[in-house]
Amino acid sequence: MSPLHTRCLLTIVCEALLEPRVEADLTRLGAQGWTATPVRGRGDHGSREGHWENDGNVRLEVVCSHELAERIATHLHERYYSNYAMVCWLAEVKVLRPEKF
Amino acid sequence: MSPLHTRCLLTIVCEALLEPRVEADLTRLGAQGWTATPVRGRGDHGSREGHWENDGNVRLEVVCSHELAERIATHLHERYYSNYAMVCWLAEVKVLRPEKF
Amino acid sequence: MSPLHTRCLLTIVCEALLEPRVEADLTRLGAQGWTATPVRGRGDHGSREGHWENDGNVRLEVVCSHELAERIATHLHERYYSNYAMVCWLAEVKVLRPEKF
Amino acid sequence: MAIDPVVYFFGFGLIAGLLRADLRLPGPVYDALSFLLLLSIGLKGGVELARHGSSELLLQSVAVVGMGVLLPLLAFPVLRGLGRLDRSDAASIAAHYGSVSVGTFAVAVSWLASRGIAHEPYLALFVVLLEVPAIIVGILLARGWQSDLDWRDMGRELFLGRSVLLLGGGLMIGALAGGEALAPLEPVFVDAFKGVLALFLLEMGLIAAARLGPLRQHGLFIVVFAVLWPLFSAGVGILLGHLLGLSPGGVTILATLAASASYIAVPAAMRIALPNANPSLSLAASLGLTFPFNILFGIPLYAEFAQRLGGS
Amino acid sequence: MAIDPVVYFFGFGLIAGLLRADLRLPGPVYDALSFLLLLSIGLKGGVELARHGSSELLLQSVAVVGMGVLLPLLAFPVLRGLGRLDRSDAASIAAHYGSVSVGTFAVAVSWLASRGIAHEPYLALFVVLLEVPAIIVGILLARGWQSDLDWRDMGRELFLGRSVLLLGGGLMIGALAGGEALAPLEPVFVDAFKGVLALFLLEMGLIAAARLGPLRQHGLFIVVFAVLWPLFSAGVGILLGHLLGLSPGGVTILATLAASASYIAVPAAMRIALPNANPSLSLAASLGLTFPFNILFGIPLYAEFAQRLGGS
Amino acid sequence: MAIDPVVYFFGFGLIAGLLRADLRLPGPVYDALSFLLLLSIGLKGGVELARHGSSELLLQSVAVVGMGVLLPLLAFPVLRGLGRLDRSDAASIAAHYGSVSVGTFAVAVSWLASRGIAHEPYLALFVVLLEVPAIIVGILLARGWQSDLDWRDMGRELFLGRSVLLLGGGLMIGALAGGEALAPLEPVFVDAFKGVLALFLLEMGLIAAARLGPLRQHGLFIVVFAVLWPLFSAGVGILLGHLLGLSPGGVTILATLAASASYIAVPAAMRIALPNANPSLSLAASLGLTFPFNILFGIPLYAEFAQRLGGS
Ligand SMILES: Nc1ncnc2c1ncn2[C@@H]1O[C@H](COP(=O)(O)O)[C@@H](O)[C@H]1O
Ligand SMILES: Nc1ncnc2c1ncn2[C@@H]1O[C@H](COP(=O)(O)O)[C@@H](O)[C@H]1O
Ligand SMILES: Nc1ncnc2c1ncn2[C@@H]1O[C@H](COP(=O)(O)O)[C@@H](O)[C@H]1O
Ligand code: NA
Ligand code: NA
Ligand code: NA
Repeated sequence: MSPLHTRCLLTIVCEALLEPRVEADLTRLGAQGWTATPVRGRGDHGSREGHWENDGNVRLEVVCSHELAERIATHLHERYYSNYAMVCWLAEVKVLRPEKF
Repeated sequence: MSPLHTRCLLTIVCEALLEPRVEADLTRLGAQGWTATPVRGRGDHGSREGHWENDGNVRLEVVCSHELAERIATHLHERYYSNYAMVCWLAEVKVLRPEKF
Repeated sequence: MSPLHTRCLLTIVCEALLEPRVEADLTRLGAQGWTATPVRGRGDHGSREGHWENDGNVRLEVVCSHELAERIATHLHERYYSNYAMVCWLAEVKVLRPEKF
Repeated sequence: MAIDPVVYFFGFGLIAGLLRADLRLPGPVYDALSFLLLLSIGLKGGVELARHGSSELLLQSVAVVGMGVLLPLLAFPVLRGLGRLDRSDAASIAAHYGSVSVGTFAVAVSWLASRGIAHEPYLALFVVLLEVPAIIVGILLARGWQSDLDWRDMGRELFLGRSVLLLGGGLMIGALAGGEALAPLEPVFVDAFKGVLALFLLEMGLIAAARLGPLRQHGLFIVVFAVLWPLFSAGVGILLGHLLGLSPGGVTILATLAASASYIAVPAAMRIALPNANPSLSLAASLGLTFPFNILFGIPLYAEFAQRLGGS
Repeated sequence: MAIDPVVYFFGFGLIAGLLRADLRLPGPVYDALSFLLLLSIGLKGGVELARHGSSELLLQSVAVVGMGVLLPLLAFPVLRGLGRLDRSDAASIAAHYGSVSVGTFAVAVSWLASRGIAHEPYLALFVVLLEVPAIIVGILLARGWQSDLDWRDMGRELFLGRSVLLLGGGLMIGALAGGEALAPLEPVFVDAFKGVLALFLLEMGLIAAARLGPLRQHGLFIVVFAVLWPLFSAGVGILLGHLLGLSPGGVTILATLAASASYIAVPAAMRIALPNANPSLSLAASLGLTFPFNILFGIPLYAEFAQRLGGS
Repeated sequence: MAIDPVVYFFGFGLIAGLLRADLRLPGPVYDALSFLLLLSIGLKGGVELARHGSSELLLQSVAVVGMGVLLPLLAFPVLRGLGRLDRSDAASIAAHYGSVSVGTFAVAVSWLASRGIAHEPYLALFVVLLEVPAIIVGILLARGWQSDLDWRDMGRELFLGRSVLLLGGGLMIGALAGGEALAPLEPVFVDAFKGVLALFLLEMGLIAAARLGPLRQHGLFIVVFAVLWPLFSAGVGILLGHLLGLSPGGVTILATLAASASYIAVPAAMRIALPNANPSLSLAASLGLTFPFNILFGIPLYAEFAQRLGGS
């Protein structure tokens, strides 16, 4: 069995409209990959049901180092939290290929 | 770097039909937000491929206090597990804004 | 409150085309259930935007024992990693029904 | 005479499904097809309703609702007694068969049209009227009056459900606007109807194929029921249609409605109201067997009887 | 004369939405409908543009763009002064009302067609021309020239946005190919137009219903504004149309464009450029009130005035 | 003569894609369009097959399958020798170019129709026949007979794949039902065809644009191959069509099929059977270059040759 390495899974949920911007941020800050899912949701900015054009959310998952995850989270906090529907959370995960994440 | 606070991520996967009911339960029990994704799946109730009307699943994610997460999970267990396709799991996550979750 | 039991959540993200094959592997290796979500993503194999036929990803989540999760991950590593766009990660989760997972 | 080509599409879907081929249209497209079918049927019915509505129709409507109450009441003891099913399953299946299938209705209309057999054009109204009563009867059969069911919630579910609302809304718009004003909408709601029905049936074939598997687990009784009960209820429909003075085409439609079993509105309602009923049992019967049976064999048979009766 | 039946579809959607019924078409289907509407409008406009294009049209275009700049400049002080809205909200709403709603345009065209009132057939060009200027004015009103906004990025957003591109691309293809070559495409882009519009309006009714809730939180001013401002800007449109020598049908269209408020392109642009403006406020007004107002009452009213003016 | 307007839609999509504009239709809508195209082509071919089928057709079919085997066998050494590609990539590209593109076929049919050039109407059959042989040849070229490939699994993949099944099912339904019975389905499957094709090509333009990027990484050889090889294989198709006694229209179609490269069925099959072949290389060639080349320049060219040969 291959050894497992600890990394961080950063999950971001935000207005779908922001996806290109947040992804540009991810690239700029050094994330090597991510996974995106269209989602719906409810929060302080009300119900975002994705029923039409600008009304859905997207969920971005990034597996990376703890350090990078916190850097990204802090950046998102500063840049977007005050004006946009957005949440994020971090979790510890194990991966097989430490060099990849 | 902002300090991180520990919270619980409760993930529920159940028949899509139940979504309005489970969401009403979440609100009633005190969850302040959640994220919903249409999913497919397989489990003890067979394959739920989402190919037509009532045949899909939904995945609800709630970031909240451990205490609330367990309360919700127990409630779901009692109310739905015996009759419906449903699973849930809890995980530890870190967030930036403790007051929000 | 019901007692919680520790299990492992294995998350696999791979080319949608592989879904039937990976699911057959899951069944063969002993997973009793999983949840599948169509997703998009970016990684070493470039951007996979799901815009047409073979160009999307799928995200498979399996809650199971640590031991099984590692067995599956190792199998995927050996069988698919060299030729296909695929990542996976493991996380610790708590569940209510230990016998189910 | 030749088979209606939409039936070939169903057969194609069924075969592809049995071969486990992935021919599935994406969910949203299936949704759009059924949305369009329901609305089209409603609109057409509404236009005709405004044109031909009469006090006679009121009587017919009451009688048809009566049939929707009666049929599940008759099916329940059969399912309990002969089928030895438990209370919830028997009530749930009774509700499925007491209610109607819009897809089957559409095939019957198309079948009559391709043979040039006329029918009262406002019969879409009966589809709406037959959707709900059997569901209520089914719930009462299983849970009785005193149950703790939230009837207000259930009522919303029933009367604001997708198919009731789309059929009903279509009827209303059709009646309000009238055929002439709706003419520019015909390319989408009338001309495309049969093509949309063909695509819908292709999908239904695939879905029905997936329902045949579970059938094997449920034993012979349910197979026999899924084929014989429609014959019986079609008989009830034929008699009632005859008594109400419908044309042979109209009698055929009413018989088809009686014989058809719901596979959309009722399963959803039962899942909520009778959660311990087994949904795969009732769907295997209604969708895996009764639906194909009706569109392949039932409709021509009912038409034959309706015409003999009409001719006498 | 009778109400255009597409309006019934909107009403049906609105009522279903207020009853909280789940009649929603899946997102991808909604997208496809709006895609088809935009492209169809563009194609038709392009064919006519190639046929009737003239130097006069250039003048008209400049004047129409001028109106697109003027209207938000007039709305802004009203929103700031009378409405006591903060800078961003006022600028955002001004941009919404200075830009246009393609859905409203389509209803106006359909309304005129069903009454046999002719209009300059190339007016789809004005829809494209009016989309963007108000957005730029809105951003400048809120952030001024010196702002750190990334205008290159914003420009991409504006000119490569879905509606500008589909309308513009349609215009171009229509003009290049010409009506005759496009004839085999008409079943999808022309004949189906009104049916597609009906389905689109049904959805818009559902969406508008969901926007009426937030309205209550925003007080009376915005309600009054959402109804009175369109009357004023329609007046501006009628005058301009008259000055430009448009036919009564053309004047009606221009008035409708002036009166309509964007609910697709502008909200998206404002969300990025003025993130602290409240999106639910502007959408509640434009989609919850102005859109229904225009298609139910506005268009007939504007047509009435346009014809009186034309007749004098 | 004027360009077929569907080609403008492709061009529009291509330009929008190169400008990185987000004009994408949602995945499910794209799926529905391609579903409809395949089924429509099959249905039409099936009707004609039943009408004109003959023993001669059997011979033609065998010859066409032979061409499907021959072409990848010829392409492989070129790709290995001149292109210096590794075994898997060469075999995969050979399979792509030996198989066919349904979109290209549809454009050729539309092109002929708009010019009033007749062709044997049952040629859709050849599309089905040409899909699979090249894939099998490609796999054998890369892995040989003794490989551990699960051929049963692969067979399912190939013969129960979406395009083979939809074309084949359409052919069957068309042949069984006949043109007259299918008439009520024509608004969806015939009249809408060209509009659906236009929307499909718009999407293909966007997708092709995204494939042009990777092309730059792969060097000149593949660019030259993607343009010159179709000319060669079109020549083979023209000769074969002439030998088989097809009409000039029919020869054009066969040449187009020979020249076209698959970008749907083959990439999926190769991904499974030859996982170490680079999918972006073969797609960049077939979708980014050969597809545009064929619909913009190839088809008129092949038609020209076909007609000269036919006239002599
Ligand atoms: N407690 C939560 N748990 C999970 N997701 C949440 C939670 N709160 C908000 N979200 C998601 O984040 C989006 C934006 O949140 P908000 O900014 O609070 O409106 C919501 O639409 C949800 O999709
Ligand atoms: N072990 C598992 N891991 C992840 N998801 C599961 C698992 N078991 C079940 N599920 C999901 O939960 C749904 C209901 O499960 P069940 O009640 O076991 O049929 C399934 O359709 C899957 O989507
Ligand atoms: N660091 C990452 N975090 C989350 N998802 C990833 C990451 N890297 C890759 N992925 C996902 O895995 C897929 C395949 O990755 P790759 O093999 O690196 O191209 C991508 O398309 C993404 O959806
Ligand atoms: Na019935
Ligand atoms: Na305006
Ligand atoms: Na070829």
